[in-house]
Amino acid sequence: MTDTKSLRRHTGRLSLGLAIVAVPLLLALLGPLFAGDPGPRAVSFTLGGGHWLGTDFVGRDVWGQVLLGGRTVVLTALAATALAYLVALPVGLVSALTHLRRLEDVLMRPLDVLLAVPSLLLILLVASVFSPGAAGLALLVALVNVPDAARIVRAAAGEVAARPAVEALRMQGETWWRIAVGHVGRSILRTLAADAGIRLTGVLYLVSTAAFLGVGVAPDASDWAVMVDRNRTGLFVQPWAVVVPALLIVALTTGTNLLFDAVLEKKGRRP
Amino acid sequence: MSHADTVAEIRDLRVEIDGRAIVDGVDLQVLPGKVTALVGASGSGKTTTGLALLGEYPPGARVTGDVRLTEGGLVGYVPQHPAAVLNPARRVGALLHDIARPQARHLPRTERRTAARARVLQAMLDAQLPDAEALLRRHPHQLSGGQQQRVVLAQALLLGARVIVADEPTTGQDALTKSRIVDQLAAVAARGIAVVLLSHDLDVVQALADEVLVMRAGRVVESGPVERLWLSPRHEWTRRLLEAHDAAPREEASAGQPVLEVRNMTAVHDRTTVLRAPHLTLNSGECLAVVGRSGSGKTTLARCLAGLHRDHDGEVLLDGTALPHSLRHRSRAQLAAVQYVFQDARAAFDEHRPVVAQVARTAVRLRGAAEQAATDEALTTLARLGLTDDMAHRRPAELSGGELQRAALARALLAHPRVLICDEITSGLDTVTRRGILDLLAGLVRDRGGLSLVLITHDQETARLAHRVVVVDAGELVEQGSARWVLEAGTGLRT
Amino acid sequence: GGGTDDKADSGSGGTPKRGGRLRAAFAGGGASETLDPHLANLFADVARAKALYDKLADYGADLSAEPRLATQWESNKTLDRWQVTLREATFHDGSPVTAKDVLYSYRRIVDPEQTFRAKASLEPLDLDASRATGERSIEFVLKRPTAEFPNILAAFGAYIVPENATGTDFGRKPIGSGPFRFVSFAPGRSAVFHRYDDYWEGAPHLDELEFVVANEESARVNALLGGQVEYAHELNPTTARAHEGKGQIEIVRLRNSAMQAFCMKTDRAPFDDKRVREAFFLIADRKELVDGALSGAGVVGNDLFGKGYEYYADGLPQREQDLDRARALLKQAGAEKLKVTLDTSAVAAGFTEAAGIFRDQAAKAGVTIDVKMGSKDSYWSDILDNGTLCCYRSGAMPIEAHISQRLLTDSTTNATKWRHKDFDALYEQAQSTRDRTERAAVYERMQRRLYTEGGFLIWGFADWIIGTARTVKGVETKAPANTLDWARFDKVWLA
Amino acid sequence: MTVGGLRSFVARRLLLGAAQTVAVVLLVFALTEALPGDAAVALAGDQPDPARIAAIREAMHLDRPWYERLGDWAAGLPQGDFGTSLTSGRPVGQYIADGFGPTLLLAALTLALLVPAGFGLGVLAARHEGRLVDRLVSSVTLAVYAVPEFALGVLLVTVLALKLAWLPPTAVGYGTDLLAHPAALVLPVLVLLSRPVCSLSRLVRAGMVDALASPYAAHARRYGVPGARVRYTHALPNALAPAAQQLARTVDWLLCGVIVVEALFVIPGLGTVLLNAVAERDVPVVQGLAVVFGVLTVVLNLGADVVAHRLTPRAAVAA
Ligand SMILES: Nc1ncnc2c1ncn2[C@@H]1O[C@H](COP(=O)(O)OP(=O)(O)OP(=O)(O)O)[C@@H](O)[C@H]1O
Ligand SMILES: Nc1ncnc2c1ncn2[C@@H]1O[C@H](COP(=O)(O)OP(=O)(O)OP(=O)(O)O)[C@@H](O)[C@H]1O
Ligand SMILES: [Mg+2]
Ligand SMILES: [Mg+2]
Repeated sequence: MTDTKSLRRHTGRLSLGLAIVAVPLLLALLGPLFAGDPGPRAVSFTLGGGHWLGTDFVGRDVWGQVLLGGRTVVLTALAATALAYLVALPVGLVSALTHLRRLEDVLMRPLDVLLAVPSLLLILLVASVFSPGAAGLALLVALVNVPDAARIVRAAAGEVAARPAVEALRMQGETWWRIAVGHVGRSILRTLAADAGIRLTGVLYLVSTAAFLGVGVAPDASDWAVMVDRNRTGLFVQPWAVVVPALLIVALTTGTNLLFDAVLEKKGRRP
Repeated sequence: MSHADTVAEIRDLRVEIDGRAIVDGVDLQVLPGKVTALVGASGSGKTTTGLALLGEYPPGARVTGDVRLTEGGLVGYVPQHPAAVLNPARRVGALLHDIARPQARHLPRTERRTAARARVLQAMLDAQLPDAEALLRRHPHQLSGGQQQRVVLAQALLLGARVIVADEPTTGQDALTKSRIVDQLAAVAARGIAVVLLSHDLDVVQALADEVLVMRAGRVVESGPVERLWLSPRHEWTRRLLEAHDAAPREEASAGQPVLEVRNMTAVHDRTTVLRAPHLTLNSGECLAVVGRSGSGKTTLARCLAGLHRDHDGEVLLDGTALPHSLRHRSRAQLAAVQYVFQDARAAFDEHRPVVAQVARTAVRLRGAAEQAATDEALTTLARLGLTDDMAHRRPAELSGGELQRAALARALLAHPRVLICDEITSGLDTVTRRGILDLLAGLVRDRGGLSLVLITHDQETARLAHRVVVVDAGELVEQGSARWVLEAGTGLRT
Repeated sequence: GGGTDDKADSGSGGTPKRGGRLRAAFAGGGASETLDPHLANLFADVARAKALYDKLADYGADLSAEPRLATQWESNKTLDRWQVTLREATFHDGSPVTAKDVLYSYRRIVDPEQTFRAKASLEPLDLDASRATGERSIEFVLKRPTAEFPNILAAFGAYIVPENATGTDFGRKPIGSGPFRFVSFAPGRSAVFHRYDDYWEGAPHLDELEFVVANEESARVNALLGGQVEYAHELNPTTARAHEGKGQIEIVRLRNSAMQAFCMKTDRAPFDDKRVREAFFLIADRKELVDGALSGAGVVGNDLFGKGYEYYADGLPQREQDLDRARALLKQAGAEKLKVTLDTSAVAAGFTEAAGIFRDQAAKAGVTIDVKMGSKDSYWSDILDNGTLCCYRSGAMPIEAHISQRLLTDSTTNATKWRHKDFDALYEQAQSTRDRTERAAVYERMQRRLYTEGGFLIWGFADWIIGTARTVKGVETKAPANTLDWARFDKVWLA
Repeated sequence: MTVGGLRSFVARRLLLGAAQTVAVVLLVFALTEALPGDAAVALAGDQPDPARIAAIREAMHLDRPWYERLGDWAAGLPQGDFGTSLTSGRPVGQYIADGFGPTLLLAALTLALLVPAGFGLGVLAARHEGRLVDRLVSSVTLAVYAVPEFALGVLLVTVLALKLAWLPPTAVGYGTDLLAHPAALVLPVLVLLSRPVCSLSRLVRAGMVDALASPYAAHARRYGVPGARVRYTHALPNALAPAAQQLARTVDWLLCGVIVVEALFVIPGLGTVLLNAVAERDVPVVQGLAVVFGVLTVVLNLGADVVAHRLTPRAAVAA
């Protein structure tokens, strides 16, 4: 294939990703501006009556909720995912790059302890003990994601870290940072991107489940993930209250991943 | 002058990248049972031409011309950097069996295994890999550089290809092994297989080749039967290539102060001792050659000195103070003082960044040079080693094997080291370039006073430049002495 | 709410048919469930206990006590000695139910070493002084005049077990006098019972009854729709709406089953001021709460417990939202810009929803409500003494029991901290009033007081929704949950 | 790594694992203790009569200090005694034994399908990298992953069980003997599979794309090694390390995180036991489960690490 053709395909993919991601992102960013005043409540889970997408589990207008509900999702999920990697990356990279078994154990084994406790249970337990707010929740969700992410980083980085290229960098007295991030981190980008896409989605729903358990945002918060979770009882009577926010989330995550993929591909590979 | 029975043919091949022709107008006939050699300067397009026979081109290349293979013509390939084509997760045995298995397919099911195994063992023998049983169980990274190369050769032999493209098959091999490989390739050719030999080693070319093509800057400048070319080279460039072949031995140098000293070193890989070095010194301004058979422990010795191999007892002293075993614990000054140039240059570069950026970092990190100054220095050093500005700004994958080797040397030189350990750095270079490099190194030793060299090499020419030679045999340092003495009287190299 | 009172009466159609096995799905208590009727706590426990055991009396649809094992009760003039006569009934092992069994059961319940649920309800009984006056007659001595003595006999969990039955008996082979005999039990999974032919009220129609545990509502619905069970207890209003009148399954709504309220602590700011309490009464838009939080499956409340029950003061005007007056009252009380925390939890259906809706309603009156989610496992005990405002609900019980358990100075679960000597006195007066109409008048006075300044903001009464297969007949549609005819499987048959 | 090295690695990790399990138990114990309310409060439910709660507390010996309770419980462990449930008085071992069967069955079945499906899809996508199949697999897996389990469960139940009546909608009434009712297992396993398949296949794809583009894969192809062999024996092992980590995590998730599925399909497994025990503050049961989960996690993660070490043999020799 020639360069122009692949380039065209690549830009196509890029714009597809952008288009898919734009819908939820724009809604999230601009939605609150257009939401206007909440009208009076109606009976929960009804269709019609001036409500475009019907009413939700407490009789609010679903469209209004959709407009309002993107910001928190996007923010908390992104923040929690970013936070998780903020911890997991250094931990995973340090333990992949060190030759001290002891250090690796000190870093990784305690995380295994966290792995042994089901994440939802951990959130439930910690939350009822400390009753955190929205920021605390993001922290908590990030925390339960760290062990997992760290292990994946460690596994992917371990292989790269043993290459002669890393030895050569050491020989040059290169900083840890450049070796770890500039070289190893960069080489595992594809694996990281695949993992991040999945993690982002997992985080979204963890946040919403936690909301239901009384952690973080209010259980009736305007939040797409919370909407999906809380409106499920009405699925057969009023599907839009679940389907629309769920589709937006799907668009958000799929779009993000398409973007990731497209960007990674551009880097190109030479044998 | 097309033959009817050519197994492969290249006509007017032109490979162009970013508007720059790296191979231009090359014609090549590959005849069964004949050895066709491509010689020429490093970066002249040998590998590119060889790969064209396999139908492979650099990504993004514009190719014109014609490459034709006879039907069913399997092409074997022994690449210049063998490590890259050996799957790190598979054992040597598995890598060979994969190729042997389809060939045993015609046999009844019960016999297949044994038949395949027999073929594998035979191929290893043919590729000069004794002690096959032990090697089969190892992973590629557990082999020495030369062993890796021979495993790849064994693969090509196993394949039963009609054409074998051997890219520098003898680099990194000791003289004995080399001669055996030459014999083996000759035998291969005798079986009617066409061999395309890409090599810098003119001895090997002379011994093997029927037809020689001399390349320069992507063009074939001269071609013909080997005897004629050797006797009466027509082109100026061919003449230079052949001339540089003969080098005068170096005069003894006065011994300076000891810089580096090794005491009671025993290095292990996975609990097996692979090297014992009770005592070894390197004086300042001295050039020490380390020779020995492939797999004898030369690289291990070098890696111990460089702090890349931690599993050893004993001490390495720099100016009388012990160096930490691991380079992680060495100070910047210590790192700068002892630099190592990797045997496999391709694996030692970060594939994502331009070469010059990587080379310059040494000066920035180890000598505290400013970013710009470092880049400038990198560019001048690279230029002295024959790499143009344009090449320097490419990524490693876009350079030829020899070019990368020189880049790796430049990277180490930028540290202004006191001890420079070079692991087969001239193996991928043509005689002219090699000569240039060795002269450059010799100049550095002379001018910079303090620089000492450790040259790990199989190449007698290179070894002859050393003041002293150490012979490593099966993990033991057996002979140390003046170069002349060892090379002429010693038994080390030839055994 | 959208009701189908008349048509849901699937019960009375046709003549009962004998035989068959009915599977009923309930939310359960997991692997810790037992069949000890005195430990019965959850609806599933009670339904199972009801199948195996009897009480002396039980509640009718208006929560007045109806005779069961007792045929009649007579009191003395001062209402502190009651003569109870038992009917002729037998336990599943054939032995008759005697006065001794009754006394044993009651003494077991109040055993100070144990913590059985009905202990508090039986507190007025002086069991040491009470005695059997014959094989089937007992004289109960009470600690004080108790006009509502029959309510004690009907108390939640006051089941009659054979004399000397112990905890291990209940685990292995429980024996009762109820309509079904024990067959098998797997805690948290299923319990299988068989028809008891000698049941005093006539043998049940069903051959076999199986209780299965399915905690998730959707699982109960799916099992019902898929024909895996014939009776599903406790469905969501939304589910009911989805399937009502579709012909696939029958939906039964048990009216007035669950009181829904907000509970204000009257002993602390801001609710120690009765103007603030009244303002809150006026803030609530009860219709919106019923529609939103109960999805319309219920009726609005009038700040009084027990709509439709005996003694309910239904002459009081229905309270409506009046934000202006609420604001004025708050202003008078100096509580403008009031901020309150509303405790809620996912402990009961509609809680979190109601909290959110009320928060928005209060905001319109200038009151800021901060909704705080609590742990659902310790919610009831957390809100008993802490906080100022919380979500509350209660199952059906006689109005008298509601008052004695929650609204007297020494009530054990006085969540509104309603402590008024004169109110206590009224209660005592009622309990020592023999005449029913006079007693009703006293209850009316008490309720009037609660209506104007009580701590319970009772905004609705939720339906209890049950789904049955279309073949299931004889399911009573008028009985609120917890009353005699609720989950009463001896009257049910399969068409 | 040599056999000897591997053995000492495993031994060391198992020792560490014991410490980790203790840590898990302590963590879980501390958290459950720190939860508001205790077994007595939970048992009292909506009748939180303080006197009654105090009496229950006494009857359950909850009035003793925490270290004594923990100590007593721990003392029984060496004899394999996990203590007795506070709520029912039955041995905890029995709780675990009862719940383990169904959960293990579900986990094993899911895993047996997950590995081929996840790897198959990942390889398929990687093989057609950048083409339609890849786009399709990648986006569908991602989209399915973004659909919450309950929604998928509802969808499958509605279509396959209620509308078409091919399968039973729940496992109600089948007790623990699920093997006797294989049809009842289909939907739960499908729902359980849906998300791990997505995450696994994406990781496999990512690793495979890199591995298939490597010179060694090209070399194998060049030498006529059949395509399938190149994919599965050459490229796949190099893509496996992160996938193995993910897999270990999935197994762990399957064993304890099947809560949704267990509830949805009424399968009396460990997830249900755990949820109930936490709700009832039945500390001995929670602790017993913590031991089980702790041991499982340690063993599984160790397994994943061993796999990673075997598949990236170079990793052992970093300078
Ligand atoms: N990681 C390893 N594990 C086990 N054995 C190894 C490992 N690396 C090298 N060896 C073995 O140690 C011996 C010495 O290897 P070394 O690389 O030092 O040889 P060398 O002299 O540099 O050979 P060559 O000239 O072929 O590069 C060889 O037999 C090799 O197979
Ligand atoms: N992918 C690429 N992009 C740009 N330039 C390339 C690429 N690959 C090779 N080149 C350039 O093409 C020229 C020929 O490369 P080739 O590898 O064929 O040389 P060679 O004769 O094999 O040299 P050596 O003896 O050093 O291995 C070199 O100058 C090299 O820098
Ligand atoms: Mg080359
Ligand atoms: Mg070597």
